[in-house]
Amino acid sequence: MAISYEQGVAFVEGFAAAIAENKDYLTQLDSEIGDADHGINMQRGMQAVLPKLGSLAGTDLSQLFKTTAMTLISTVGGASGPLYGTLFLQLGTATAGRSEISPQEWSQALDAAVQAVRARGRAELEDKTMIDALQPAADALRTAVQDGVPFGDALTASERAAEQGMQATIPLVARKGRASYLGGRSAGHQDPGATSSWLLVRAARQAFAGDA
Amino acid sequence: MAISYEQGVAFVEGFAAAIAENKDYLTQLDSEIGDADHGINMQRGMQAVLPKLGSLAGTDLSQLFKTTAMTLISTVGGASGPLYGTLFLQLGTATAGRSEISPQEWSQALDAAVQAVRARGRAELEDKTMIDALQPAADALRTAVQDGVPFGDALTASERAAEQGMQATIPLVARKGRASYLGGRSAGHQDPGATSSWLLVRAARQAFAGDA
Amino acid sequence: MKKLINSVEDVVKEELEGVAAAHSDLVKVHFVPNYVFRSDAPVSGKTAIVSGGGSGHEPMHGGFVGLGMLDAACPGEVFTSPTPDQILEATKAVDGGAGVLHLVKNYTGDILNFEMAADLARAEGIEVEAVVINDDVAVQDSLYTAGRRGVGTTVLAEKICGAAAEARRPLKEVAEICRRVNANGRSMGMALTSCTVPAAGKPTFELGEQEMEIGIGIHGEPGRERRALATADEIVEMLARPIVDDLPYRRGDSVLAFVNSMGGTPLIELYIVYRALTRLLDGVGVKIERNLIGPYITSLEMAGCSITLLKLDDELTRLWDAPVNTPGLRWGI
Amino acid sequence: MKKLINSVEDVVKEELEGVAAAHSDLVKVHFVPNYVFRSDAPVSGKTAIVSGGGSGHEPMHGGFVGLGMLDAACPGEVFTSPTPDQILEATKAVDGGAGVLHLVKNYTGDILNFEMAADLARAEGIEVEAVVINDDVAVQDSLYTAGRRGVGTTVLAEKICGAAAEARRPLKEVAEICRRVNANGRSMGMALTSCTVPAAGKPTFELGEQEMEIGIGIHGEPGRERRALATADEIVEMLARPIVDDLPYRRGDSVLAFVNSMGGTPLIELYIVYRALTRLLDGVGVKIERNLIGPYITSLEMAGCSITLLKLDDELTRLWDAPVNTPGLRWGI
Ligand SMILES: Nc1ncnc2c1ncn2[C@@H]1O[C@H](COP(=O)(O)OP(=O)(O)O)[C@@H](O)[C@H]1O
Ligand SMILES: Nc1ncnc2c1ncn2[C@@H]1O[C@H](COP(=O)(O)OP(=O)(O)O)[C@@H](O)[C@H]1O
Ligand SMILES: [Mg+2]
Ligand SMILES: [Mg+2]
Ligand SMILES: [Mg+2]
Ligand SMILES: [Mg+2]
Repeated sequence: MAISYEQGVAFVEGFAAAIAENKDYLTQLDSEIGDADHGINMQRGMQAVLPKLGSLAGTDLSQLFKTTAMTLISTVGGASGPLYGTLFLQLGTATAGRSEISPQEWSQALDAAVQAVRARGRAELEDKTMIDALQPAADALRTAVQDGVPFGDALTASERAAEQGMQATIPLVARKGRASYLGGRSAGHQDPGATSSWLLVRAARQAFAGDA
Repeated sequence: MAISYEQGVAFVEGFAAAIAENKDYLTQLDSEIGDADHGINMQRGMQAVLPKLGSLAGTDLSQLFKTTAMTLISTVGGASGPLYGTLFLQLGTATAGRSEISPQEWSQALDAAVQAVRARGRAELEDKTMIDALQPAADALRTAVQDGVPFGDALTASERAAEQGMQATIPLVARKGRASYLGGRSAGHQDPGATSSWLLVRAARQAFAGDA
Repeated sequence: MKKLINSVEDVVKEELEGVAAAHSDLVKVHFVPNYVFRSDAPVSGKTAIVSGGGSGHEPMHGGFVGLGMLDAACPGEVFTSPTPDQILEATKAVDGGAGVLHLVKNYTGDILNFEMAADLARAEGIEVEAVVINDDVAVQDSLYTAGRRGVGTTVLAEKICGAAAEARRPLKEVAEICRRVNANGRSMGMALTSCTVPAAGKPTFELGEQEMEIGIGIHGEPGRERRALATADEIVEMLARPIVDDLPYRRGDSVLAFVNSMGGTPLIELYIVYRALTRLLDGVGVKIERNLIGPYITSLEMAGCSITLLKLDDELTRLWDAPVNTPGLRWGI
Repeated sequence: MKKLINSVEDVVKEELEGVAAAHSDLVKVHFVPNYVFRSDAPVSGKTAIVSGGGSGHEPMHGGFVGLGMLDAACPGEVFTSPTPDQILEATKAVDGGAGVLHLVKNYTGDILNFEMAADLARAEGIEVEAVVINDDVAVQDSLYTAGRRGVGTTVLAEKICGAAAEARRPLKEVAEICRRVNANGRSMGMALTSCTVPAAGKPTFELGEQEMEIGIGIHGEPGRERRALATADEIVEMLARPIVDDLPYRRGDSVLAFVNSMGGTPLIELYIVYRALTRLLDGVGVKIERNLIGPYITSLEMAGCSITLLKLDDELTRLWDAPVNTPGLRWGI
């Protein structure tokens, strides 16, 4: 039981589909505590990624993730562009030359990717950012995989952790990103980036749990 | 039976009161086919006239009307400032040195004043301006006085003519003033200046018909 | 009504106090009667130029007082012509012995008040010439009406005549140049929103989310017609085509293209309008030699724009390029 | 949404096409990746200055490219930071061999994208210094947060550093001057209305007829707090007092006072705000040596204003006065 290149493509395509579906929702969340463009930004980026996937056929997971990263970096802008770009870039580095990886390797790649995003954005847990969804997701996946939980269930646990982390951003007062300018007024609103991160973790579950 | 200096003052004060009362109405009319300031302009002017009346005590009708004229000219601006200023200036000239005048003399003074306004503004009847209220008022007064109609009734006829002239501006397409820029769109709206002119003629009736 | 003001009565007075405080190096402000004048006025031997009109069009006119443009500007109440005594005092204050040009926009109120002031000034022995700007193609011209409004071309005339006067051209020639600018300039404007006269307290007219007014003036009044909201390219077609056809501007003509904000429309949109205008003019073979883009003749906070074209000749171009130093327009110095 | 645009996707592209058509004498525009650059770039031996950020703040930054100010500006989508490749290409295009200053406003997106671009440029052997502007006193500063936003002081820093670079000061010194400007500049802004991001199609927030937002940034986001509508004098007190107390500006200090429109507020109101500011500063004994009044760093069509104070010394004043020739700011030439 492993994650194939095709599943990697399904993951990226699934994330793009989820963003397209939730574009206005993400922008709405960003208009409450940001500048009303998160959905627009992510949509622009992922729509730029899709047409490139075809030409990647026959390459490996690393190429897939790196191409996704470079495309996001050069089309999204904003805070989310470099951050999601960094996340996929690290996934690419962690899967160098591999056309399929094991659940353990995916968990390690995700750990490294989340670490890279934290380093790039200098955000901690509870700063009310995408980290609040990504870190719990990576932690839950690691534990479950280590405990030998079936991969499908591990991915589900990871997704649930991301969702809970996303919901947990609602009461938080933002310390990073635009929302931090609002001070106390940022409390009571769900962080848009944490929401798109949950969509990413969910897309991974949907793509990888296939044969679980 | 004559028009005294006190009645002249009552006329000017009555016009000021009528403007104050109808300020928003006149501005509303001007907002439909002009630039929403006729009531504001006339109010500014007549409120500037009132405090000057006290110091005129002991002078004559000519001083009263000339002071009113100069004050309107120097405080109103817009189209109505010079036009009403010209009207009162001519009333002042026509009553030079007089502390009371006869109904005939008032009718002649009004004729001269309306003529002066027409000369200043180059407006004809049915151009949708104050002339459409002033000219019929002057004509009706002249005829009635010539026919020996009691002065009170003559003033009433003059006021009714002004009111009808004002109402008759509604269907007209403006050829002078701001409303002319609207072309056909100016039809269906009552002219603000014709409306303030009707108030002026009404104020004359109220002030002069006193002992009729 | 949401405005950064203290009281509706004090808007003009306090704005002028702000101007006086901000630009004491360039202009002085006289209060009661109100007028803005060059701090070095009167400039002896120079033709003086006095303009004016209602307030609410800033930077016009007060922002155009200074070297190479106006000698004085007479601001009336918001959208209300100034009074003769304001204009007379300003005329006397800036006359440098070479006479005074009254640069007047064609509105009954402006015409009548400037006429009265000119009569009074001449009675005091000052030579006064008046030139009336009437460039708005939205208004059908006719002998029997008040004629066309004076709009965007006024700004260009003030700059160009100011340069001519600065070059010590005599009053008659400056007036002649002003008539030439008026004869070669045409404008048309549109509104996406109305504006609120402070003393009135509410918008002069109401516009639906999907409506716009085409053929407006600069006093917040409704325009020639109400239309369904359209794209920038379509709007430029509605404004620029009648302008081009009116003079007409012909293949090979060189023009100054002036894209103006009515006050509430930001620069990012003006450049989209300018882009469309360049394409339309390319299509008819008219060359843009110079341009001016920004809020220069406004209707308070109204959203919308106007387009002005001025057919250039070498002299007009030279005068346009000449140095100017005013609060609202500056180059070459 | 009522805007003079053609399609929400093309706003930035078409605006840049308009800029390119309007100002070909001063700037060139490169498309994909998008950046505006001096038509005479690279100026060999001169420190180059590159700034950038989301679009929607016009004339900042593209309107400040030219002699004596920026060498290049990188416009992102509306309110969205530009991407590293835009910044990298612009940096390479204008480097005259003396290194490039990245003048960055403190927003996570701007910081991250400029950081990535700087890394890539350095990898290609270009010397890059980055200075971050964070002057917004509405945001409490702290080690644990993103810190203060970069707002009005950015415009002043671009002008002053541009003059220093034009005078051939080396990169390190230009960067040092930029830090000094940032250290001596403070701003705060307010909104009477929200604004509409074209791609979003509706106002970012809703404000009642009697409400205003105090302590906003420049991205149409709500501010520090919502308050009841107040007079211009009261609003200036709310904005300028925290600014004065923050640095603090002390009796005897000389400042540049910058009163900025958020885009939809017309000049007539800005002068009423400036008047109130002069009175407040008189009260604390701070002298206004220079001023800038108008829409220079905007949030699309938002109505509102911001106030920026910059404490001046002789060098900063000299650099401010030095000639500048850009589409958005021009004097001395
Ligand atoms: N320093 C940071 N670290 C991690 N995530 C961040 C950081 N700053 C912002 N974010 C995330 O980015 C999201 C906003 O993204 P987006 O709206 O696309 O960019 P911008 O804020 O530049 O408009 C926030 O909701 C937050 O989750
Ligand atoms: N040429 C004219 N002759 C006579 N009356 C005129 C003329 N032009 C305008 N008016 C009158 O002036 C009125 C408008 O006055 P007002 O609103 O105070 O001035 P403005 O039009 O300058 O704002 C019009 O309703 C009209 O009756
Ligand atoms: Mg955002
Ligand atoms: Mg009016
Ligand atoms: Mg008026
Ligand atoms: Mg953004």
